[in-house]
Amino acid sequence: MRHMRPLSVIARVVCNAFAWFMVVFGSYVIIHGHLTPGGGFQGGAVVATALAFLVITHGGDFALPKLKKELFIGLEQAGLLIFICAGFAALGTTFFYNFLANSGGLFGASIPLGPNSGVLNSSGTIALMNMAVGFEVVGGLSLILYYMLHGILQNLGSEEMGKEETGHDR
Amino acid sequence: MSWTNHLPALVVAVPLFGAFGAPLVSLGGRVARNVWFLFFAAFSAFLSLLLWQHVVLSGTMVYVMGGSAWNIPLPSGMSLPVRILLEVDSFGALLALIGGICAFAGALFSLKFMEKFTGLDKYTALYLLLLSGMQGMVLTGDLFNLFVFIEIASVASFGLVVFWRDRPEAVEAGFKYMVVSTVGVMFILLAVAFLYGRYNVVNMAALGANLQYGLPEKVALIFLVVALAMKCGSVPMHMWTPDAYAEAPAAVTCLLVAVSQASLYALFRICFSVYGLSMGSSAVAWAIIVLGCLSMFVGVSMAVIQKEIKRLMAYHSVSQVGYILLGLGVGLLALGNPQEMNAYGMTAIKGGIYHLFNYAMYKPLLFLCAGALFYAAKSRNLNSLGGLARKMPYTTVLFLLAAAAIAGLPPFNGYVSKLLIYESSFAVHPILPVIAMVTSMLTLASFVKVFQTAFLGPEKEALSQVREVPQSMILGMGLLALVILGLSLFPSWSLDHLITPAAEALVDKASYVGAVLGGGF
Amino acid sequence: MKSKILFFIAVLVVAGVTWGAMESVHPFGFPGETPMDTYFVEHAQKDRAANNVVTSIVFDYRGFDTLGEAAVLFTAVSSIALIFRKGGRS
Amino acid sequence: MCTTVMTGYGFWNVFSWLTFFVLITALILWFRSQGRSDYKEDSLQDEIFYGGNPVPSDGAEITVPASSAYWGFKKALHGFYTLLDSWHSGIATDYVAWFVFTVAIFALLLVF
Amino acid sequence: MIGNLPYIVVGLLFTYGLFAVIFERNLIKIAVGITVLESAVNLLLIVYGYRSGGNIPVFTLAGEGSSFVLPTPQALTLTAIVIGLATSALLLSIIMVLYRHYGTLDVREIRRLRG
Repeated sequence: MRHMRPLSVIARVVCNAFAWFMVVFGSYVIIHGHLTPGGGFQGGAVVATALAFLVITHGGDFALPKLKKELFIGLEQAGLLIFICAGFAALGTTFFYNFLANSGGLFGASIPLGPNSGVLNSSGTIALMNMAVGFEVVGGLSLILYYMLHGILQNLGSEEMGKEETGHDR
Repeated sequence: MSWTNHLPALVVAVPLFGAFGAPLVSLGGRVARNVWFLFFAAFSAFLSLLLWQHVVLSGTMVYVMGGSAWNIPLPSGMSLPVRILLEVDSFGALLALIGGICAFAGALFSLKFMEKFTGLDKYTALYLLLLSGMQGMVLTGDLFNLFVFIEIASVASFGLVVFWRDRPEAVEAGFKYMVVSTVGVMFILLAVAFLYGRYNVVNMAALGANLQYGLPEKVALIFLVVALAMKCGSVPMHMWTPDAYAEAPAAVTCLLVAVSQASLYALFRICFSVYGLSMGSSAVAWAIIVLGCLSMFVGVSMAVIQKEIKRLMAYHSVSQVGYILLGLGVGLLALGNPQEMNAYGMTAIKGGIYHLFNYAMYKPLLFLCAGALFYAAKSRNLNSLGGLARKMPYTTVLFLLAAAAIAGLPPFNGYVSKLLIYESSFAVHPILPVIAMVTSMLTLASFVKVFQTAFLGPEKEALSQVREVPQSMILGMGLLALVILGLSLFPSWSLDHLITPAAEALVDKASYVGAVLGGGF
Repeated sequence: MKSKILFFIAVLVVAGVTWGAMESVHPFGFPGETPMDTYFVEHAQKDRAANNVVTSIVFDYRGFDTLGEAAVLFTAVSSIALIFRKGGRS
Repeated sequence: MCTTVMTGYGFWNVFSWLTFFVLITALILWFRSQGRSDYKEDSLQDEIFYGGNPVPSDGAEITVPASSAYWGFKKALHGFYTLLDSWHSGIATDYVAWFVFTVAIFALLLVF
Repeated sequence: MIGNLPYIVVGLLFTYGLFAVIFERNLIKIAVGITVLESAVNLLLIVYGYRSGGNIPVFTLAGEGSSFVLPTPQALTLTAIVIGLATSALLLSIIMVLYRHYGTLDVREIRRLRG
C-alpha cells in the first residue's frame, strides 16, 4: 500500500480546486457537443480525467475506498441503454433514425442555415446521444481506472489475492 | 411496411441490447441472468433464421441505418450512398444463420459448464457482444463499419480468452492474440483510409463500382486480405489460434470458430464483391490458394503431434480453414472466365461455402465435446484421459459423429464438401487435391488418436468418479449434431437451398453493387 | 538471427509499400472531388439541425459506428472487470 | 433425386452408400458368426495377456500415453518438425513479425 | 507550403510502431508501439481529410464563406481513437496480470504455450 502515497499538499489543494472546473468543463463539452468542437466522448474523457487527478494526488489509500463502483456502473449502463433505446425508438422509420430533429419538441428546434451562434435545443437525437455517450464514457473510463488501481493492489499483495479460483480444472 | 424489413438491424442490435442489459439483469440473481442469456441467444438465432428465409425468398436486402426510409440507399441527388448500409445477400444471411446456431448451442452448453465460476454477468455480456460483433461483420455493407465490428468481436474475444485469468497460460494466450490481432486490425484501418482517401466513400458496393486498380488499391487489397486471413487463422499467421482456442472456455471457442468464419466471409466479400474482376491478374487467387495449402498441411501436421485435446482441435481448425481458402481461391481464379467458371469454378465455390458451413457445425461440436470431457474428467491432457466411452456414452457418440465428419468419412457432410473441393481443384493443378487428401488422412489419424486415448482403453483409477455431463450440455451439443446429420443425409437439398444461392450471390458482383446503386452496373 | 534480418527487411518493404500507396492517393491538401463530405456539410444543418458537422456524422449519418464504438468501450470495461475480478467460488 | 450431388465429374449419393454399408456390415456379421463356437466370456479365454505378469488394476499403467502415439511419424519427419517448432516459438513479437512478413511477401508478389 | 511532409511523418510513425512491436522485448514498449501504430493510422485519416485553407467543420460562429476540411475522416478517427483507447486499456491490464503470473516483462520469457 505504501506505493500509493499522496502527493504534496500544494498538488492536493490545487487539484481539489481544479477538479471541479474540469468536471464543469467536461459537462459543457458534452452538452454543447452538437454546437462546438467536442462531444460525448471528449467531454466524458475530461470528466474522467478529473477523477484520475484526484486519485493520483490524494493517493490510492485515501481515494480508493471513496470510489463507488456501483455509481460508475450505473452511469455506464444508463448511458448505454439510453443510447441503444434511442436507436430502437426510431424503428418506426429506421433503426437510428433521428426522429427528434426539427420536430419542435425536445432538441427539436430548427436553426438558421449558414454560420450562426447556435441553438442549444436543436439537432434531435444527436444531443441526446451525446449525453448518453458522455455518461457512458465517464462511467467506463472511471471503471477502467478503478479496476486497474485494484489490479495494482492485487499485484502488490499477491498473497492476499493468491487464492486461486477453484473450477473444474484446478 | 412490415417489421421484417428491419431484420438486418435487429439481428445486430438485439444481442447488443442483451449485452448492455446483462449487468443490470444479473443483479436479479443466477436464474434471471441465465434466462436473459438464453433468451437473447435463442432470439437472435431465431431472428437470423428469419432473416435468412426472408433474404432467400425476396432477394438481397439493403438496410439504410438512420435513413428516412429503410430501402432508399442513395439520398436525392447523390450517386453514392452516404449513410451506413447493411447489405444482406444469401451468403451473408447464411453466415448469420451459422452464427446464430453456434451461439445458441454454446449458450445452452455454457449454462452448466460455467456455473462454478465468478464474473458470469460480464461473461454473459461479452458473449452476447461477441455474437453481435460477428453478426455485424457478416451483415454490414460498409468497410469502416466492418472494422468497428471486427474490433467488437476481437475485444470481446480477448476478454473471454482470459476468462480463467488464474491460469498463466490463458493470460498469455490472450496477450498473444491481442498483440497480433490489434496490429492486423490496424492494417485493415489503413486500407480503409487508402480507399477513403481515393474515392471519398467507404461503402463496399460503391467502392466496387468505382474501383480502378492502382497502387493504393493494390496495397489496400494486400492489407485487407492478409489481415483477414490472419483473423481467420491461416498459416503463417496462425500461431495465435491454438493458444486462444485452447485456453478459452469451450462455449467461447464454439463462437470463436464462427467468428473466424465471419472473417473468411469478409475476406471473400472483399475479393469477390469489392475488387472482383478489376483485380486483373490472378496473383491474389494464387496467393490465397497457396495460403490454403500451407494452412491445410502445416495445421494438420502440427495437430498430429499434440497431446492436449483442445490444442489438437485448434490446429485442426487451422487446417480446415485451409480447405475453405483453397475452394474459394480456386473459385476466385476462375472468376471472369465463364467457361472455366462452368467447368470447375462454381463447384469450387460451392464446395468452399459448403465446407464453411460444415466446418462451422462440426468444429464447435468437437470443441464442446472437449469441453464436456474437461468438465467431467477435469483434464485436457490426453495422457491422463482414457476409457471414458462407457462412462460418457452420449458424449462419445457425439464426438464420433463430429470426428467422422471432420475427417471426411462418408457418409458425413465433411465428405461431400471435400469431394467438391478435390474435384474442382484437380482441374487447376493436380497437386492441390493431393495435398488436400493427405491432409484429410492425417486428420483422420489424429482423431483416431484422440478417440483411442480418451474414450477407449481400460478404465483409469483417477477417472473412476467420472459421469456423464448434465443434460443441458448434451442438448447444446445435440443441436449441432442434428444439423450435421441433416447436412449429411440431405446433401443435395442443402446444396440447392443453402449453398447455391450463397455461391451465386458471392460471385455476382453486379447485383451486389446494383442493389445499392440501382441498375446499370 | 537470420530471421531477424528477414523480418527487418520485411518491415522495410511494408513501410515502403505503405508510403508509396499513401503518397499516391492524392496530394496533401487537395482531396479532389468529395461528394460524400460535401453532402454532409450541405445537409447537416438543414436536415439534422446540427451546427457541428462532425458530431452530426458521428451520431447521425454514421451513428451505427458510434454504437459499435460505445460497445467496444463497454467490452473493454467488462473485460478489465473480468480480469481483475475477485477470485473464489460464487 | 433429392439426395444425389453432381460434382461435375461424378456423383455422390448418401443412400446408395448407406445401403452398401449395411450390406457389408451384414456380411461382416455373418463372417463373425462363423467363428469359434467354444468361445466364452469371463473365462480364461477373456484374460489379458500381460507378458505373464499379473495385470495391474489401474488402467493408467497399461495404456500407451497420447504423447507416445505416432512416435515413429514424428521421428521420421524429424527435420520438418524441428522447422515447425522453430516457427511456433511462443514469442508474441515473432507472431507479429510473421504477419508483417506475409504482408511483405504479398506486396512483393503484387506490387512489383 | 509543406508539400507531402505529413505523409512522411505518418510513414515514419508507422515504421517506428512496427519496429517497436516486432523488435522490442519489453511488454510495455510493445504496448506503446501498438499505440504509436494506431496514432499513425489516425493521423493518416486526418491528413487525407485536410483541404488547403480549410476551417474546422463547425458552423457555430464560423466566418462567412469559409471552406471546411472534410468532416468524415474526423468522425472516423474519433471512432478509431475510442477503439484504440479501449484496446490499450485492455492490453495494459493483461500485461499487469501477466506480470503477476510470470514476474517478468520480457516477452521472450512468456512462452509457456509453444509447439
